[in-house]
Amino acid sequence: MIPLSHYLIVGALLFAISVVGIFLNRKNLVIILMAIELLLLAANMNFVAFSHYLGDLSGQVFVFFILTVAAAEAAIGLAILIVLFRTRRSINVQDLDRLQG
Amino acid sequence: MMTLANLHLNLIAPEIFLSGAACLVLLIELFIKPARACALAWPLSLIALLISGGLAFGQINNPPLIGLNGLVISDSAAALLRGMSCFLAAGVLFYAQRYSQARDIWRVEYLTLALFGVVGMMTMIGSAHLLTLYVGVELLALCLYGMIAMQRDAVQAAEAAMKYFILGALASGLLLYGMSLLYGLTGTLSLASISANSLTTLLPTSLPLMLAVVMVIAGLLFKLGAVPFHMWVPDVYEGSATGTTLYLSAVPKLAAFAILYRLLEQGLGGWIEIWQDILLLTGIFSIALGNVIAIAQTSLKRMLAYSTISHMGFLLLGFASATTSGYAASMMYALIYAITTLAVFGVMLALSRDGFESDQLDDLKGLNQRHPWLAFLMLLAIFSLAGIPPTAGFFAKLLILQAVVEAGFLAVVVAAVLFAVVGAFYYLRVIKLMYFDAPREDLLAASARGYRPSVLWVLTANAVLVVAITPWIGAIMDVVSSTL
Amino acid sequence: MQNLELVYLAIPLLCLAAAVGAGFLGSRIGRTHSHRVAIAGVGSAFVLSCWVAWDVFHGGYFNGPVYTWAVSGGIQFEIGFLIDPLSAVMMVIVTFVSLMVHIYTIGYMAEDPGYSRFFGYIALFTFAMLMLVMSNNFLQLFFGWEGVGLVSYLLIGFWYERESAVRANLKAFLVNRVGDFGFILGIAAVLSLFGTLDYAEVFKAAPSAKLEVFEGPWGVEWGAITVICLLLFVGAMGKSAQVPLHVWLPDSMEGPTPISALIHAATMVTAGIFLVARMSPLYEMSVAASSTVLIVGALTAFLMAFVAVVQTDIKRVVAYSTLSQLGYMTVALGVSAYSIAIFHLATHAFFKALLFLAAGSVIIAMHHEQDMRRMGGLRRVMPITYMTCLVGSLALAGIPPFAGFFSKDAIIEAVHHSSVPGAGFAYVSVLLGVILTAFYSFRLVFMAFHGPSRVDSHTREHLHESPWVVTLPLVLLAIPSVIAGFVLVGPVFDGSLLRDSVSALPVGEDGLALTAAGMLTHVPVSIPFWLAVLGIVLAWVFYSLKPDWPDMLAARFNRVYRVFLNKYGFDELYQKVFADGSRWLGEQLWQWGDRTVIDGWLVNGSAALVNKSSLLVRRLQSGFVYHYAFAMIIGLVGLMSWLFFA
Amino acid sequence: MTFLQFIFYLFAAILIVSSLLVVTVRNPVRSALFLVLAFFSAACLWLTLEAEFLAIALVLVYVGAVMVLFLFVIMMLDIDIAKMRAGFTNYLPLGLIVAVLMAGELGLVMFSKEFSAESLPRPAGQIAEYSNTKALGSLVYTDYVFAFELAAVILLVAIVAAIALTLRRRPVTRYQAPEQQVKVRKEDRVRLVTLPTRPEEDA
Amino acid sequence: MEIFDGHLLSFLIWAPVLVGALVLLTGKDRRAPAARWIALGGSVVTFLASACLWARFDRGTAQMQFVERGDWISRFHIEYYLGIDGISLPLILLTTVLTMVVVIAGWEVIRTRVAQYFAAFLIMEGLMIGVFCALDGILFYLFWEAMLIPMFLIIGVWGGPNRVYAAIKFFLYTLLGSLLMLVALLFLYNATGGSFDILAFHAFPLSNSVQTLIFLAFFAAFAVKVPMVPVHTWLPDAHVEAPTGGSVILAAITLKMGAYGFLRLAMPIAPDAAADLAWLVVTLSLVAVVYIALVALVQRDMKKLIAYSSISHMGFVTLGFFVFDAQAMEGAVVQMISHGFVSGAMFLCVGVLYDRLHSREIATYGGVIKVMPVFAFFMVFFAMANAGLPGTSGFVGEFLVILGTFSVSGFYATIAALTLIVGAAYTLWMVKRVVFGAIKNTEVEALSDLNRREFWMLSTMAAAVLLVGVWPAPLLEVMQSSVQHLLTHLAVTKL
Repeated sequence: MIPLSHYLIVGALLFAISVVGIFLNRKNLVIILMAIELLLLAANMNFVAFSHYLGDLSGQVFVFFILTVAAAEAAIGLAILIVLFRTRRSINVQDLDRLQG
Repeated sequence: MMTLANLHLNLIAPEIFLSGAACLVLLIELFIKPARACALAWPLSLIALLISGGLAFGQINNPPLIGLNGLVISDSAAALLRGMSCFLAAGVLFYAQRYSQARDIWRVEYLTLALFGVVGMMTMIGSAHLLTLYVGVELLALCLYGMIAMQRDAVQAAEAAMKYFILGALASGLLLYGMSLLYGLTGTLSLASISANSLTTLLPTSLPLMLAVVMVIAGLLFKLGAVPFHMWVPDVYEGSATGTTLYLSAVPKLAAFAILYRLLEQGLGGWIEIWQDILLLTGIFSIALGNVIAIAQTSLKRMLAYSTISHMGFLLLGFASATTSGYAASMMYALIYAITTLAVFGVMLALSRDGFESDQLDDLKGLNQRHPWLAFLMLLAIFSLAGIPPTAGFFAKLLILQAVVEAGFLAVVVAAVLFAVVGAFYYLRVIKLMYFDAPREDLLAASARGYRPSVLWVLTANAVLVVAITPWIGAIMDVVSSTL
Repeated sequence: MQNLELVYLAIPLLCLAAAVGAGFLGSRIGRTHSHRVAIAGVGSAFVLSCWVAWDVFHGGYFNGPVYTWAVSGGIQFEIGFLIDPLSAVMMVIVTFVSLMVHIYTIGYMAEDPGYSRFFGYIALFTFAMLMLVMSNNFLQLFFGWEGVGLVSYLLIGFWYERESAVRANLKAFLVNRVGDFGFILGIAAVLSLFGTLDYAEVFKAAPSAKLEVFEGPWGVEWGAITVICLLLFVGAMGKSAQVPLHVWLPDSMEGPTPISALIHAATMVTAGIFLVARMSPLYEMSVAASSTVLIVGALTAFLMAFVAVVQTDIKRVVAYSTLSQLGYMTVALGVSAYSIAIFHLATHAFFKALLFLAAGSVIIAMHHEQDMRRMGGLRRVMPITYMTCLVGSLALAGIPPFAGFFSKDAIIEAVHHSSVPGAGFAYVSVLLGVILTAFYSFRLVFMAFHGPSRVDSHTREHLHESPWVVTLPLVLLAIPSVIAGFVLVGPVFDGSLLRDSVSALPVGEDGLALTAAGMLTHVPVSIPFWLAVLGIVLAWVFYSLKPDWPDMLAARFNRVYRVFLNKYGFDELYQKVFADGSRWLGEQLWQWGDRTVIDGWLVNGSAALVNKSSLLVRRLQSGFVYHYAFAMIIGLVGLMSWLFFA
Repeated sequence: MTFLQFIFYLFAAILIVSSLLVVTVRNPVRSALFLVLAFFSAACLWLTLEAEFLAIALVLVYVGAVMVLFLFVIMMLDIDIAKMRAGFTNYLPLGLIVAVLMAGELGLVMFSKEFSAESLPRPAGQIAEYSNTKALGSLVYTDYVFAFELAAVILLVAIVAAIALTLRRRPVTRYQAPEQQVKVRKEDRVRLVTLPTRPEEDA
Repeated sequence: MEIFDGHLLSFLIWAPVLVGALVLLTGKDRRAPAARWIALGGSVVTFLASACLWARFDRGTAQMQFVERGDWISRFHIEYYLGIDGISLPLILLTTVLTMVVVIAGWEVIRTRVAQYFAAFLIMEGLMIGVFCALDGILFYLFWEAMLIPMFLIIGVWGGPNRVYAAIKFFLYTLLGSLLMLVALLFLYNATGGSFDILAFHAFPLSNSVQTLIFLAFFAAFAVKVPMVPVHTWLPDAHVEAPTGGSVILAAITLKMGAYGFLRLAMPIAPDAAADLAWLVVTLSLVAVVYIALVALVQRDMKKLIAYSSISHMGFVTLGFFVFDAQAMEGAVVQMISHGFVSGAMFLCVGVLYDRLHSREIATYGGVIKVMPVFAFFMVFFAMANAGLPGTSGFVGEFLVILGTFSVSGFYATIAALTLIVGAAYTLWMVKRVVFGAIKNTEVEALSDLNRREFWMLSTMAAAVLLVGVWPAPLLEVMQSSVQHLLTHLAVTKL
């Protein structure tokens, strides 16, 4: 049998990887967006696991909405990315430094 | 058995109305040329916001009621905050019109997003369930991303939107992760049921609970812009078009307070031990950091951003006292802050013209000689932000401090007031620029008005309100605290 | 006795009215009317004073309030009058001399643009002085005290365009303030000891308070009465220009001569003497205080006499002589011969006013030339001035039967018989003083009026006797200078003059003649008399017979001469230590304390610190989104760790 | 090791490795593809948790839609990958410390007794007729109907925002004018021309 | 009459504020005459109302009079609670008189933004009166702080070249102190179980350590305002840079607010701490008297000199408070009033010169008496009052304070009495260099004497100074029972 904690560990690892991915990535905004998707996946993993072990479907419902939102977020994120690329001709994270101080 | 009656759809009447109005606004472009669509969409939006605000206010004395299968709660606080959010948003759109039009972001889509954003806020305010809360947060966030990026030709706007988006997604990831743990620990997503767990099994010393609470709070603090989740605030404030900045600085604070209240008080109220210290700590750090960095700013918007961080610190302190008066004080603070910010940005918007942003501190030089009345209104608003009597801002701070003292955190209060003195310095600098300095030549020459007369009247009412409510502040406070 | 309260009230108020009339309205009513108003006011005050004096000498006495100035802490502070022989004598002297000076001024100041202002001032002075002497309590005493100080300040600086004059008046005020510093503390001490400021009550309570002490810092205990007496005496020293607070008086000669006569010779400077005499019941209870008074007086008496010897400015000679004579009076106070002190005060008032006015007369004639070395032989052109001046000098030198003889001789006798510690020193001092007094007075007479004329030709053509308004007061003052001693000596000695208003030791029990006649018969065996004669002879030798000797001596004993000429260096010392010193200290405190430490380090420093940290912290806001995310994560991990492990 | 366990560990390993690769590889296209792999593995894990609908949805929504969008954008932007240097090294130590610290704390939580097998045992499998999709569906359309509507709004917002942000009206391009199309009357489109009948000439 | 008395204080506070708002509405400088006349009217009416207050005040009791009380922020029991006793009454009168004078003083001198100028002063008048009337802690604080805004503007807008630094320093200094006071008030609110009633604070027992903390918090606020060494450095800057009217109000009234705070809040609320820490306050006061006087001696700027002299004089006030003696305390209150008139008048005098030559440097002037005899008369008169000459109001306070202090400690009194010397030194030295002497330059020679407006403005002040000096009995009578009551209260330990 697979104990709950194993699923949670997977979720936690995903969480950690995505977080590290967000702040260690210096090159590409797209990858940051992908890391965000991983972050949401980590939460989803938890929800699904808990839902199963609690025998309660509301967790899965939550995941359903997270997926929806994540899709919407990805759409808007990519749209912003395109706008950014059009104005800046770059999606390098390090070029994103006009606003500071 | 689910029936329409026990759904209590009337609880979300403002949301429904506003969503409908937003769709209507969106459709306008189908019938009218894009260039002129806003001429109709704008008043329509304003009216819709006012009506929906009115609808929300209509529920103010209703007994607390949970509806829509436990997803939505409607109590007096919700009614008040929803109503105010609508009115504030109306104010924002009212002030921003001329400015945004000149910058080619004044489009039907923009208005639609603004309206849907308000729907998101109202959802947050009325959430009785983690899911509603999350969806509301995301709805608002997505609208804001869209609104910021709407200024497509501006490099800064895109950058601000991108940063906001990335950090916002990170924050909502944290929030979600925390929620998932909460769900795992309590087996429920309903705030009321979560709260019930505190009475039985779950002790505040439980590590998973702590983690869950920290994660959730991190998500909330991000929305408020409190240290250390504040980094987006200055960049986004500065990068966005001023009208959008106003929208995102003034309006969502009420919702942010509301989710803080819903989640921490109504959901995690049994585990005060965990979150009280966190809020105190982040609160005091926000005050310190916000006030200190604001001093070095040259951009008015950026300065106000840092000032916002410190204000959110005060809000958190009040909340951290974890008493009814503390919550009431925080709510008052959010309301007064929002109204005052509206006035400050209103003046900024009124001053800006085509190609001139009026968002640098130097742009205010000698304002008293150029536009004495606007300068006076700005003065009132700035003193209110600084918390100098007799402005409402003072009472906001007073109530917060009172609550914190009552809760016994005297040292925190002393630290807070010391940093408030630091903060007073940069507010005074604004006054100094307006009143003591001579205007720049180029500004003096170009005296064309950037505002309509009607804006001036509303602006006057708005700014004077900051002082004029002083005699009735007690009554207002009574109303506010009675809602909690 | 009839009720004279209104009269009492009228006396000072008439002067005040005169002051307001002449001073404020002077420019409206014109010069003539100004002096008429002033003279009318002061004249009637004089007449009323005489009435009051007459009444007092027939047993009249009054002690009562005019109005309650304030009530504070349960203590009534009142403005009120005490009319007893002492105040009556003072009132007469003050109003008389003042009247003389008023009349004199018409001539002396005839050309001056500040004519009516001047009348305003001296009438105001008369008012303040009357308030001082008529007071029945310490508060009002202080009022008058400061009032005369103020007018003195204004009058010394009357010619405000002269730098030296405004320097002198500031100096006078400040030195007097040093005295007032003691005085006000003395008053405070009186109040805290007795709970009242009323003379009568204080004196009544004094005997029972003899053993009271004040706790000083570090637990030292001071005899209360001694402290009070000493503090009050500091005040008296300031006003009566006793060493070391004498430095202002010579400089005050910058003022017009009439006020030198009125204020800096006859009346104001004797306020200190009056004060101690008034306080005699207290001084009687403290030997230490009396001894201090005695020694200070003795020092003043002979030290200042030496200085007078080397002065060449005619007014300064008289000024230093005044200092010396005030020393005599103080000596008398020190040996408890209060009535004699007042006696000398009275006679001195007449003859010193006379001398000043005479000097003034000379100065007018000389077109404001004051250096005696440029005078000489004036006796022929100014006979009246000469005669009156001679009378004054004789009186000052103490030649019988002039007024000065009686009073001064009485003082010397009193010192001789005193057993107060320091009396021996004082006796030698006053005897030495006698020679010097006679010497410098006649030095003045010889240098100014005798010998060949050293006046420059231009002035010589205009030399003439002064007008009658100038000479009349001279003559009127000469009369009491001659007879006052003779007339008053009896009442003074038998106590009928001052009765119980001073606590007098009956002097002359052991052999001192008690009457004028007795004193006169005593003359041939009187040491002071012969010393005075010696002084005059010396003066004659040096300044008439062998006019080149003084310079020779001066050259021979240059160092001593310089000491006298430099007035013992008091001025330089004070200038260096107090004036420059406090300014230096102030500058240091300002630059270091205020500007550098408080403003520089604390205020601007903390502001700069905030600013610096602001600039530093804002660099955290690097603009890079990964930094922002990192900050969030660190914050999260930090919070988590804090919760987990704390 | 049961089959279920094998499946779990296999896909868990794939999931972790591929997600690590997502954030480390240089080429964003490869990142996207690894992300697809990660999602696919996650879907498989969810299947072990009897969340069939979500597993399918994950694959459909992500692999089918979101990842295609990502790839589309990556291709469209035509990013010069050579210029994109990895800048991992600078902050790696600090980043790793934080990551380790966080992982440690997370581990501490995951192994706590609240989540232990004793307190939350694995429930028995569902009965055969049980349909995860149906159950979810009935929940979503009843209890969570408000959230469902809101999700619709979110999607609408996403559409509006994405279009408004990216749609450019180039002056050279010819667009449809929907408002004109809607308002069009037949008079605008069809001109009835009354042609004169041609006279028979060759008669 | 009931209604009249019942709202007199409110009238005094709000009438000037409303008139100020009205003045503000006249707007542009072309309507300046209207602004001036409305302002003058407002200030005169307020003065008359305060005269009513004086006339109808019951001198026999230490109870609060003309009390107005009503709920305001009921949730926190913040009340609109006004009332005056014998200590506040003279200060109110001082405020109304000086506002009138200041309005006259600014009549034609202020040429730019006239309406704003007069409005600021009137609004400030109302707020200052509010400080002296408030019996609710928060209300007190409200007026206390609100006063900063108009003053800040007055210094900053119409001030001298270094006005920005001065204005901000003034504001922040005061704010820092007063925020600590706010914390103390909040603490007291919770300690007393929910009341901001100052009189309830007076009666509430507190432990020694709490009293010490509270006292120190209040001390921070009031010491800055008074100001006491070493937190005095805002004052010279503010005074120097402020326009004449601002300097007058600053010196004459706002400093008194600090001293008043000691009497109304710090001392009666924490009497034991006040007694324990009296040594500190007395020491600082004495330092102020001597140190500051020495600093004043070397000032080259007339306003700075007077500013430093103000600090020194206020040292007397705090000294008088903290020797706990009736005479000293009454003397201190009289000193407050007197200093209000005297320093105000001194600043007006400097203003008169400044308006003509636009220099405050002592060195610019010399021999002014020759060309401005009437002015010189006033200048010398006020200088003498500043030096504490008997017959002027300056004497009464100093005298009583020294008397009272001596009965407590001869040593303190001795140091305090040094002011007689140094105080006279710096004041008269300035007078000597400015008024007397030969005419310095052609500019001085061209000076014209006081015009009618200036004459009346200075005459009013002179009359007040003289009246209080010659007959302080009515003034003392008014405060007698209140001071007595306060001392009795202070004598009883709260522990």
